[in-house]
Amino acid sequence: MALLEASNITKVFGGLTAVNDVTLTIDEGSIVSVIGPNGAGKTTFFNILTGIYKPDKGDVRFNGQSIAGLRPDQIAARGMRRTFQNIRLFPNMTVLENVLVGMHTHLRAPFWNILLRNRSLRLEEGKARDKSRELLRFVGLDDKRDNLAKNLPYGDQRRLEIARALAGDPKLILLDEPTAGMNPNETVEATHLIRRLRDERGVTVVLIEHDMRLVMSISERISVLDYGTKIAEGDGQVIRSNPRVIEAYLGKAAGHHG
Amino acid sequence: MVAEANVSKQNLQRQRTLQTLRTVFMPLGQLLLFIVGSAAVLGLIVVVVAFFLSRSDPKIMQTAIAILPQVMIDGMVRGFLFATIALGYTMVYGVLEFINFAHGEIFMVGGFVGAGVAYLLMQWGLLSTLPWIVFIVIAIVMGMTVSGLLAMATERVAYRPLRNSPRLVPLISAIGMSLVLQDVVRLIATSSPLGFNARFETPNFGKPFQIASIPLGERAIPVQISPKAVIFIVAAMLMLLALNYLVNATRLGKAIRAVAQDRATASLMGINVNQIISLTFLIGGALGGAAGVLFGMNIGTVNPYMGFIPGLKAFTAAVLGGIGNITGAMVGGIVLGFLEAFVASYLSLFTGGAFSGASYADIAAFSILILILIFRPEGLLGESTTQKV
Amino acid sequence: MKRIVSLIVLVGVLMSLLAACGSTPAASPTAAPATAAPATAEATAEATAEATAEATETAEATPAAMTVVEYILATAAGMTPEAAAALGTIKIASQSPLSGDQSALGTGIRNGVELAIEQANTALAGSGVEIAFAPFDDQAQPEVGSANAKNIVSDPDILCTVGHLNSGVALASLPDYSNANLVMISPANTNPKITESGYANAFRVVGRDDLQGPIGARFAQESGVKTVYILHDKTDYGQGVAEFFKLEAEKLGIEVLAFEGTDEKSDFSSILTNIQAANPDMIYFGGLYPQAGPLLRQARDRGIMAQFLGPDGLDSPELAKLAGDALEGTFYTTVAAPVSQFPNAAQYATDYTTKFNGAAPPFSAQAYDSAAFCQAAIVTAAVEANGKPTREQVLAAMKSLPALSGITGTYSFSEKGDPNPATYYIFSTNSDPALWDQNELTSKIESAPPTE
Amino acid sequence: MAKNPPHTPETGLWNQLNAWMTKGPAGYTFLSLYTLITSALLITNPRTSLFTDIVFVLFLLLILAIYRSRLDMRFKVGLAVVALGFVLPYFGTLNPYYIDVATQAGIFATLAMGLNVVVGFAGLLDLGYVAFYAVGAYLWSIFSTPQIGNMISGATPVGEGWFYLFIIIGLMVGGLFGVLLGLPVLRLRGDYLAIVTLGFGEVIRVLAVNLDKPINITNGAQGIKDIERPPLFFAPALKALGFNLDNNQLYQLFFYFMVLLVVLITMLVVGRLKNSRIGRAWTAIREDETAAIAQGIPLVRMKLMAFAVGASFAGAMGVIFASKQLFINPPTFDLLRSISILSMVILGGLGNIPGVILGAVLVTLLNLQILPRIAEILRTAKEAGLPIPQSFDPTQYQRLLFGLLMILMMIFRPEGILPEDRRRQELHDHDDEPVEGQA
Repeated sequence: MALLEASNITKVFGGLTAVNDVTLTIDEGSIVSVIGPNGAGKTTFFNILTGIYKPDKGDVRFNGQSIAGLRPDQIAARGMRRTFQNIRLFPNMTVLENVLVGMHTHLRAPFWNILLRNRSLRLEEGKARDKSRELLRFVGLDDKRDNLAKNLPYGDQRRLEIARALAGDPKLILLDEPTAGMNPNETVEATHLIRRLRDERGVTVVLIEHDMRLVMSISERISVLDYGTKIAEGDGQVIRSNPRVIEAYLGKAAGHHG
Repeated sequence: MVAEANVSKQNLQRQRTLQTLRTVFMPLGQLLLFIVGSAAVLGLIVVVVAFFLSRSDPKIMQTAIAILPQVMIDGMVRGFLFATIALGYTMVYGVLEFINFAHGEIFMVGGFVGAGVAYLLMQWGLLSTLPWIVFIVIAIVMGMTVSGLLAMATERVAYRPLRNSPRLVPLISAIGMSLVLQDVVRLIATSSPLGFNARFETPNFGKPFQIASIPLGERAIPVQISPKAVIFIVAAMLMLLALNYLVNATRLGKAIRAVAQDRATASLMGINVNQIISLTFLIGGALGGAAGVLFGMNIGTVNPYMGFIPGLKAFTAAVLGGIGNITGAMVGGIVLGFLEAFVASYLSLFTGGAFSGASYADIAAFSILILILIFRPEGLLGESTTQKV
Repeated sequence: MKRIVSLIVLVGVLMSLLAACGSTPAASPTAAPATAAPATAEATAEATAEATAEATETAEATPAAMTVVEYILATAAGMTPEAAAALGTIKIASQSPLSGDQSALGTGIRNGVELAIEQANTALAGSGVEIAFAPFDDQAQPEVGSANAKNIVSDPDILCTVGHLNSGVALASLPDYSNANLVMISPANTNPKITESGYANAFRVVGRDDLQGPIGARFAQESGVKTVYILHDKTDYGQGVAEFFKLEAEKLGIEVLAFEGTDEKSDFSSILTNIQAANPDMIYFGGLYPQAGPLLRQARDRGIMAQFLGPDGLDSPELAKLAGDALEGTFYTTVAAPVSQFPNAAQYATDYTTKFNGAAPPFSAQAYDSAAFCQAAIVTAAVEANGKPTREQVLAAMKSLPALSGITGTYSFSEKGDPNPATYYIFSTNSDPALWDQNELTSKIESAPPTE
Repeated sequence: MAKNPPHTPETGLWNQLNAWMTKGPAGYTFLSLYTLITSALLITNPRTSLFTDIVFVLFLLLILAIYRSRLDMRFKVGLAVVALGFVLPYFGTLNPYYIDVATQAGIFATLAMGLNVVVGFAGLLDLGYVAFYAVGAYLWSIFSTPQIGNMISGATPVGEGWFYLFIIIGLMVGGLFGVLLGLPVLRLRGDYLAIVTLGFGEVIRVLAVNLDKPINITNGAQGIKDIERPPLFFAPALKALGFNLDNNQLYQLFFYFMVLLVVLITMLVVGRLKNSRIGRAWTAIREDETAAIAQGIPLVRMKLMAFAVGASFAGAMGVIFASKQLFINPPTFDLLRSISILSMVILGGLGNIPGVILGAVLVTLLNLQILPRIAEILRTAKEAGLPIPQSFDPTQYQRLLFGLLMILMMIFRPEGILPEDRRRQELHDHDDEPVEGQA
């Protein structure tokens, strides 16, 4: 069943068409990768899905409903969460607080309850804390929960971002280059973690990634963007042998060396 | 071959000169456009409102039209005041993204230096014998030097140690600096012959230029501009030109722009960031000092607290025009000046005296600011920046 | 022995009082009894205000009453050595803005008080009476003033306060002084509310807006003014006096072309454009000299030649310094008498300049007088108490002081604490700061403060 | 570019001493003795003097010492109640000055906490905060005095008993104005926001000056006097207990306790908000708007809420302030006041509630007590022959000192006296304490 259907998405900045008529369908419970050379429009595409940009054309349906006109916070509240290419944690909040912020949409305590700090609030806060701890254990950060986020090592920051995204009980999680800047060991751990996201928590995962080994090893489907256009789609086997994909990648590489 | 190369070199040079001229003079054109535009728009509004009101009292229309040219001149002069101070704000903001709250005081110091120079010249009996242009040049150069160095010194002492702190920290330091400067100048002024309220002596510039004379009833209302105001406007335009040249056509300007874009990268490119920031303060302070001298000369008095309100207004003007943008600062100042002059002159006329125009000029200025920023959050000439995610 | 001395002093004081009374009638016939015009104010009963206008040069006789300093010396001479020894520390406080943009005026007040105390201490050197000075900065902020007032009140050595510059600050501080029965004598607050709010401890040695404004209006009418443009500085002082001027001017049939307020301090071009269009015979400016100076200069530069009238906030040589030749045709109303009648004022101006560098701003001489009246009351109370007096005793002494002449005029206090009767003078200015105290007296109006 | 050196951890003699004095039996003894001695000195020296000034400051520092100490909560609360609930008010009956300073410090502490919600928590720079204070103050002033009759002809002032209701109304109207300001400015970034809020503050002040015409709403520059005070319901009880106090003393006590109560409530409310989903959302917005919105935090609603909550405290405090002062006029609500509240927040420690309170108390003390006293000492020294130029009277240059202090503080302790991060770090060092320690 399709969890997310992006159909004929187009986004133009000034004269530049960043995303051109891209259609993408993501089935519930799958792991999908979006790949492409730098500047291919992948992050812009993510930004459209999460509501940060409004598409000039096309529609996004999430969980059967159109979300194209919604604000980012409304989309996040419906169960689509993301991480950022350049990590965007809340640097001066603790690790635990970062996860609690991710839980914002699930906390319903009315203003007066907060002021009175009554039983129902304490109950809710307690539950939120327990759940945050559980998520931190899931990503392996529970022992660092009282550190400030900015003091975490790089790899931990990536994992914290994932934990924060998970805090909103998302159906779909968009990971923007989750292993960028990681060493091979960390990348292996991250691959493992992404797989566990789906296997243990049933979250559908879409990721933008440059590390082909990782992409090939965990993705069930791969879409390739180049110059804002989707040039190929399919499983690893199909993509590896697609001539246009090879051209897009090698052409670019050749351009670099020349 | 050689000749050909020479020709193309000459061509290139000519092209470059043209380019430079364009970048330097285009803002002046933009500025004139805004002056004419604001005057026209506001004038039109006045005429339309007066037309509707004149049904009940025909005198309103007469008076409104009769004072209109003078109001426009008032607005322009006032606008140039805000504009010249705003230049310094915008320079510093452009480079450091920091509101230099003490800039109003730098402006005030310039005014005091000018008054001091004039006082000394008068004591020596030179004030009436020197050609006026020499007097103005001496006063402005002195004012620029002292204010520029002072601004540089304040940066060194109060802002540089805080450069990597959260944004609010240098702001508070600047507010502290503003209090300190006010009182230090007061201390110096009250111990000197100038006194708290110092008179700004000037050579006799003569009567105001009579531009026209508009009949109102049996009388004629003169349209005039004082020679001092003309000097003010000319000097302000020269300042804009010079600043534009400096920022857009010199190596120093390129370095300043580079530091403004990205301090870390600029320093990697071999630019001495500290030095450039110091120079930025020097230039901004010197502009403020020149504005102070011109303002003091125009008004006739200076006092240690005169910088605060014009400083605020100038900052408003800088924001209105798009802070960080040099022409924007000028344009913002002009628009603000026109607005205040129009409200001050017309509000009580149009409301039959119920609302005193001069009292509501501030409110009008700030309301327009809020309105403009709602529809153009980046200011009149500011570039809209899409946040990179 | 003690009794004999005090008896002698008492006799001496009475004699001089008699002499003073004797000389007053001698001087008054020379003043032309003039049109009695009722002073108007919201709270003023028409009949109570008897005004005498059109003083002539001949009115300048020597001041009738004993001077404050003479009084202080005479009274202090009656103090027993034991009483003098028992005085301990006695302080007079001053409260005025010493920082911020009103500090020029506030400092003038402070300096005036300091000079008065210093000179009195020198004069009293042998008598064992020495008074200390405690200046406070009210920052022109009501709540700072009231906090300072509590500070002052909690220091039992302070027996009298001179203050404030802003009537808003005074009104905020008066409850605190009043709770402690501490005398507050104001050198600058012309706002009627100061003495109309029922505080028994409030005094002033300046006129009232509800008299000063109307007297200005009457002067305007007499000088043939048909139309007036009223400007004020949007402060309680400037707007207050301007409003009273307006009420009276309208009553007298002068056309008020506009009533505008501005807190603009330097560039008056927009207002001047309107004035030029309105073409008034007179501009009335309710405000102070730092604004009036540039306003005048810019107006004259533009060729606006209307008469210019303002309240006592213009009474400073600084105005002449700032405005220079533009002062032509400028008048101000004040209760400070001309120097020809009170020569000590000239001495004061010199002393001030010597000690503090710069001319005395408005209300500074009044501050000097306020402090002198404080001293007079304190010394009187000390003689009565035969030792350190209480604040209540100082208050009582202040109320019972005879008419004494300071450097700005002869004052006794009405039931409410207003100077009684106040003489209002209208001066025309001259443009040389050094000759400010020779400003020409144009008109003189006696006016008793409202009593109901 | 050198980074500011990180603050050295607790080493050195002073810190060891500090640690020893705030823990264990030594701590109990020390704090008890401290309270006892300063209280005794205050009560036996009620006259305003340099000595009493110093003791008073030391006495107030006690509260800080109590807060910083690591002793039994019951002991800490008990000591604070004794000091603020009994000693200080009793001292206030002996000397009206110090308790007024304490009351004003409390007023500013509330304002600073309110502004801290906007600037410290949500990261929205507000330079016009005093406007909300003005709204509250004018609200009660207009409705409790005959001024209401000038505004609406025939209307009569509400009775004194309405005071308490008006605190609530002030709270709500303040909040409403906060939303009104917030709505148009939400799209603006940092410095644009600063200038617009500054403009808003000025507009409110200028309106207060000018709205005596055409309808007299605020009485303009003349201000409003004889503002009503609430009935002294507790006077008979005090009398029965044998305290013979006049009305002024009673009112001073009343406002002291009233302000203290509001400070406590504000602390509680702000502290609870801070550690709730709302506070976390504000902090998230401050740290990174884009990331915050990606967590489902509604930016507009949360920013508006920050403006409203911050403004409501100022509105409520305005009502109390007007009633305490009896007289208000527009200069009280000028830009400098906004700036000085902001400086309290930043000097104390942006975002940290105890820090902000400390900042407010310190700046108020400096302004009303310490700087005047220093100036007086300098003046006395000058009279005694210290070489200070004739034209320099230290009483006139308190602001200069304040400005210098601001600059020096920012250079040497830019994060404020009690910064937020340090506290976190501290908590981390002592993991046995709960994370959400009631701040």
